[in-house]
Amino acid sequence: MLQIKAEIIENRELLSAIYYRLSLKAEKIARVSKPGQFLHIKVNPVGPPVSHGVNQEIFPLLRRPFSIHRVKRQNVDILYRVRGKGTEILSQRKKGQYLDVIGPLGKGYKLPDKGAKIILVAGGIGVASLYFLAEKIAPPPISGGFTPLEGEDRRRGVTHFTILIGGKKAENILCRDEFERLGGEIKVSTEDGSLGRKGLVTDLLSTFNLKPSSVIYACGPMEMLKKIAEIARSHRIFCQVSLEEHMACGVGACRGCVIRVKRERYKRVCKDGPVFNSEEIIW
Amino acid sequence: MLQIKAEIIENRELLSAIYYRLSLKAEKIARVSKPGQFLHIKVNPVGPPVSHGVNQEIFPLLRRPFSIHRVKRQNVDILYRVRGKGTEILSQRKKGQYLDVIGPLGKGYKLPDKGAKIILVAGGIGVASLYFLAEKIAPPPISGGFTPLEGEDRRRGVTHFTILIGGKKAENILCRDEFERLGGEIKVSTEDGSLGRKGLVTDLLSTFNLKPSSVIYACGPMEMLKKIAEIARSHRIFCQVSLEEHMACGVGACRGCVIRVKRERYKRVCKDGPVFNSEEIIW
Amino acid sequence: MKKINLKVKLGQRIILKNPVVLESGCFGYGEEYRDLIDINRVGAIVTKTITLKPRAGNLPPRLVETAAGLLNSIGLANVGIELFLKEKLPYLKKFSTPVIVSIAGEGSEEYLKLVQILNKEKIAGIELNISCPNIKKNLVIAQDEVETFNLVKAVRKKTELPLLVKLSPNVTDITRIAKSAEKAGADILSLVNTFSAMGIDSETGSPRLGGVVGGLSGPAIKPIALRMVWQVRKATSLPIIGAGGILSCNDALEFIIAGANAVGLGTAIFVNPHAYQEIITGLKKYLFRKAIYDVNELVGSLHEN
Amino acid sequence: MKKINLKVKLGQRIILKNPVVLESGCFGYGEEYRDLIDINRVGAIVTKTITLKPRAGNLPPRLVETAAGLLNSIGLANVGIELFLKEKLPYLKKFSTPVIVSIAGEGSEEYLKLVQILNKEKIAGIELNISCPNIKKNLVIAQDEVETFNLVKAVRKKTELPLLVKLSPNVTDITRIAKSAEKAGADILSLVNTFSAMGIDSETGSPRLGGVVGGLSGPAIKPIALRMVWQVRKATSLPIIGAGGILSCNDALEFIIAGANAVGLGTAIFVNPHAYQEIITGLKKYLFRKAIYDVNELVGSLHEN
Ligand SMILES: Cc1cc2nc3c(=O)[nH]c(=O)nc-3n(C[C@H](O)[C@H](O)[C@H](O)COP(=O)(O)OP(=O)(O)OC[C@H]3O[C@@H](n4cnc5c(N)ncnc54)[C@H](O)[C@@H]3O)c2cc1C
Ligand SMILES: Cc1cc2nc3c(=O)[nH]c(=O)nc-3n(C[C@H](O)[C@H](O)[C@H](O)COP(=O)(O)OP(=O)(O)OC[C@H]3O[C@@H](n4cnc5c(N)ncnc54)[C@H](O)[C@@H]3O)c2cc1C
Ligand SMILES: Cc1cc2nc3c(=O)[nH]c(=O)nc-3n(C[C@H](O)[C@H](O)[C@H](O)COP(=O)(O)O)c2cc1C
Ligand SMILES: Cc1cc2nc3c(=O)[nH]c(=O)nc-3n(C[C@H](O)[C@H](O)[C@H](O)COP(=O)(O)O)c2cc1C
Ligand code: FES
Ligand code: FES
Repeated sequence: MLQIKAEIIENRELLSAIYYRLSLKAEKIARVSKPGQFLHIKVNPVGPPVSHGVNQEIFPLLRRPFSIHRVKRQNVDILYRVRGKGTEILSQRKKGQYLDVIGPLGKGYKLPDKGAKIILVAGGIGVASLYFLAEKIAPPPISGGFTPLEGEDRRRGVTHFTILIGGKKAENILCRDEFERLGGEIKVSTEDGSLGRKGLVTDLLSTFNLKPSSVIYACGPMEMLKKIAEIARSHRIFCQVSLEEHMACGVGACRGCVIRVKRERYKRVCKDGPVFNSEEIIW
Repeated sequence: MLQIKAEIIENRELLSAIYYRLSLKAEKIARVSKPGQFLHIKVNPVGPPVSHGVNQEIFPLLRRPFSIHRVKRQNVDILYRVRGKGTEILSQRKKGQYLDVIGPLGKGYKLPDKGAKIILVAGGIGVASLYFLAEKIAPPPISGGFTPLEGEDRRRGVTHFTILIGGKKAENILCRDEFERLGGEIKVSTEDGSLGRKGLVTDLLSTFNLKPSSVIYACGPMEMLKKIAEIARSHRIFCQVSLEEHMACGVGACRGCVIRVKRERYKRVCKDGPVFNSEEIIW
Repeated sequence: MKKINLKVKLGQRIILKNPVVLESGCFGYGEEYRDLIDINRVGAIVTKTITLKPRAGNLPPRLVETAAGLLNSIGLANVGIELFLKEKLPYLKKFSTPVIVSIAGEGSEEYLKLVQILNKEKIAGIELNISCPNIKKNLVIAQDEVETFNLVKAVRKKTELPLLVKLSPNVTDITRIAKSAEKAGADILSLVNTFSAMGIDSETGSPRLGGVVGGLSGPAIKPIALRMVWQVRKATSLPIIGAGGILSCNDALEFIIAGANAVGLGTAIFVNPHAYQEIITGLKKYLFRKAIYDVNELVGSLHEN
Repeated sequence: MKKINLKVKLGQRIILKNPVVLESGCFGYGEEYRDLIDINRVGAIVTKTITLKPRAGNLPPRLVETAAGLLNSIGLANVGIELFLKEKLPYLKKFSTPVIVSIAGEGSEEYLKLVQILNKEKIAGIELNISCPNIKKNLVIAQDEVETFNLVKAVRKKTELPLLVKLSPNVTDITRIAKSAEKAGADILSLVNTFSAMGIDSETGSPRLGGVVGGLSGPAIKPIALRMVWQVRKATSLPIIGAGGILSCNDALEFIIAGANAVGLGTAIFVNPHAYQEIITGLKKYLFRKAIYDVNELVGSLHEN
């Protein structure tokens, strides 16, 4: 975990104009990042406070959490959706500017055992963290600084995975090409049927022949995760979900980002998560 | 007085990088503006409020006042210096964006009688409003939508004026060419001597042969204005000064922007000014 | 399309076309905003607080912008009741919108004199700005239950005009002051006034305000004001004009849901004189979308578990 | 170049290398910020408030960002004194920086038990978080002079450790509470805690916080907190740790000039864990530029006319 001023290498609008991919030069963070971990970013421009007692850091006041989407040598990427003011301001930051970043934070995904049948399920922007996971599971063919899973063969497709991507419309389906390049099997569903199967991604999952040897990794909206947790439960499948909560510290200090869990009552998304075993959660 | 969303025609950095000239398309305001009046500008981007209860208007919260610098057909220009956060944000606004503007506000300069010996004294950004005044006094040769002073000959130089411009360094001296085009006599002083006479602009003024038929119009920092008021007083010269105070409403409603005056005790800079007879003020 | 009702009754006799009120001190005497705000479209207006004698107000500087807030120390600068009635009120009476006159006095005698003068006027109501000190006891009236009760009671006896009481947020428990005002006969509660606050210029080591301490308003205080409105809603049954940092329709909705029958705009007028219209339009859209149709149904509708 | 003194004494026995204190609840148990904050460089730290029994805390959501503010409803989630002493305190004692342990109880018996347990520990001091209700009288201690006096007095009798009292801003007159604490034997005053506040989601009509009402912190409250520090400075002679919305060195300077002997960072830690270092460096530069050389000379130096 570090706090650094990271240079923006790229902040590129994706096809659908509400999604952006931001590349940060952050070598020390890149070296230790794991899939499922996140960055805590101050989206305001870095600069000296102004006179007059009002500091430019005040709006928005808090940092914003974003999953690590990709790590490539010294660069760390995030993939984000413009949602409110913070992400809007972030989308206006330009190449060459600096952002104050803390990371990597949180506990990531537990990597699958050998031979597991891996199913990734992404809702919308949920692809962000799952792509980094997929890279670890099935490293891309050209060795480009990606660290392959320990003891794993570098050849493409050695570890097979399926990814289900769901969204409202075709333009909400991100990263298909990227997952394809990793050799994954890709299934898409959209609510309006404009791409792939019409319906929810959880319906798509239900059509699957799920076995106890399967493992599910899911990231997306709460209702989706809840549904997936039910499916996993009924099939006795090990399932990990990445959750979101509003955060202040991001490092486990403030106890603000808790979710309800079965044993300890509350767990912190930032420190104990954001990835949880779906069984722990009180949905 | 109107509240409009005005399109930015240009927001150009001037030589010295801390000064900008902003042109707004604001026909209705342009039509009724008088020298010495000002605009009250919301520098934040115009847009819908975001979800989550936090509105993007909040930083900076208040409008910022700027003298009308120039009016050309449907355009109204301001000339501004980046001072704090508000002006910094303003400097980042781009052509084609819109700004929420109220104007024209305040009472402007009282125009001189015929035959008066007119002396304008500007400190730094103080040239902004004096240029508009000079245009009225000595309209530019090419008739370009400028309204000449009533009953005034359109030929250049019919009404003679002298302008003294002072600043810290050469790069703080603005608009020399513009004043020259109006046929004014220009004298410059800088504190470091990098342009014109070394010293304060008030020293420059003291070297003048001031007669009771002279009139002085001054805009600049408070200490400069105070000194000029003293000079004017000792020579029994009619002198108008444009003052600044922090503003909230800008229209005379809140009583927040007052300065101390001799009779009524306080006057509002926004409504009773910003231009005052230097004799009224308690300096 | 079903018609949306924005009409709101505050007590028996004040009827607003819509729940948007322009707050005291931020709308001057109305005239200043002649070109920017159509008074006929506003729910009600409250005048700048008027005193018996004209007041020049506090030493400048009187305004400081803070983080999402405005700090002011105007010092009740106003023309005094005499000039107000002669020169300012006639303008405001031209409109179809209720005009509430805010008053303040140093000690209850001054309040009573002001009330007696206003009794002869055709106005919609009187708002007691009780954030002034009781000169005898050197204690701000709105910060003390007994003082509040005594003043409101005394005024109540002298007027049949609808009586509003404007509460100060600088208190331990605003519901106690609210209940005192209610018991003493107030018709409507108005809250909140500004928070006592200050700023320092670290370069000069001096206060930023001529008056040293001033009042904080604007978005910064919204969450606190909202909590107070919610508490007062539960503690009394009087109509409430809720204010404190409302800029947008969303802010207004929060106050209404918390329990405000109407919402007051102060600082918002400076930020965006057109805000009232945006809020009115926004309320209509919201009510239509939610199929509520009557804004009064929203008042105090907070879901608490 | 003359040396700048940033060393500050709070009472007889707490000596800080510099006046920057990390506030209760925002620095957890210290460990969480292990990689980001060098505790050895900070003036002092105050732990998350500890209670007798572990507390799970309030229902989520617990955090809402407001205009220049943070609204929280953590609900004193903590591991309880037993685990705290076993697992958390040992880490903090490794540093050369004074560790102040914040405690809260439901009723004075719990406070006294906690104090008796802490008496055996090598800590720099105990901070009484008195913003909890007195369960018997259902009244927040810090909102009542007598309650404050009684609690502080009772605790004072039981401990020789330096005693800090953390004041709540949700009061009519903070100087009265401050004076009560002083009379009862407090060594140091810490102010302010968060402002009681709330937020509503107008879409769902529900409170934004699981706990409905929470505490507002951050830049939004700075002007009010500053006013309170200034008032308390004039009302008592105790050392003050001033907090409320401090993000930058400039903010810290305002509090020091108003009368704070040390400044507390709460929300700032979340916004920028490195803020403490920027403030320390900034203070040095300022003092050098102003040729003051000793930060203690700046305390309460506000020029009032
Ligand atoms: C561990 C973690 C990883 C995340 N990874 C990504 C990612 O890779 N890409 C991405 O686009 N987004 C991600 N998010 C969500 C992202 O943090 C929010 O979209 C962002 O904070 C919104 O900020 P804003 O200022 O634009 O929106 P705001 O104006 O703050 O709010 C806009 C809307 O978003 C909601 N919201 C705000 N913050 C959160 C939050 N933390 N969780 C849930 N809802 C929120 C608000 O309630 C509101 O409805 C992640 C969140 C967490 C907790
Ligand atoms: C009638 C009028 C006309 C003006 N015309 C011009 C103009 O033509 N060009 C121009 O560049 N500036 C002009 N100004 C000044 C301009 O309004 C301020 O520079 C601007 O508001 C600063 O905003 P900011 O957010 O950048 O600075 P802030 O961060 O608010 O403050 C930066 C510094 O500027 C000071 N300051 C802020 N506002 C004012 C103010 N209104 N008066 C004096 N000092 C202030 C602050 O105290 C601080 O020291 C005018 C001011 C007035 C009242
Ligand atoms: C510049 C200014 C002047 C004010 N003057 C008065 C006043 O004369 N009487 C009064 O009752 N309230 C006065 N107020 C308080 C407002 O009416 C309102 O209660 C307060 O500002 C909170 O609302 P806001 O956040 O929407 O501004 C004033 C507020 C401001 C900002
Ligand atoms: C998330 C959070 C948790 C807090 N927890 C505590 C606490 O346990 N005990 C306490 O005395 N104060 C607590 N506080 C209050 C802070 O210590 C501080 O007094 C307050 O936030 C004002 O300072 P700030 O504006 O710098 O945050 C908490 C504040 C926040 C934001
Ligand atoms: S955000 Fe502070 S504990 Fe998670
Ligand atoms: S700014 Fe309101 S009266 Fe001048």
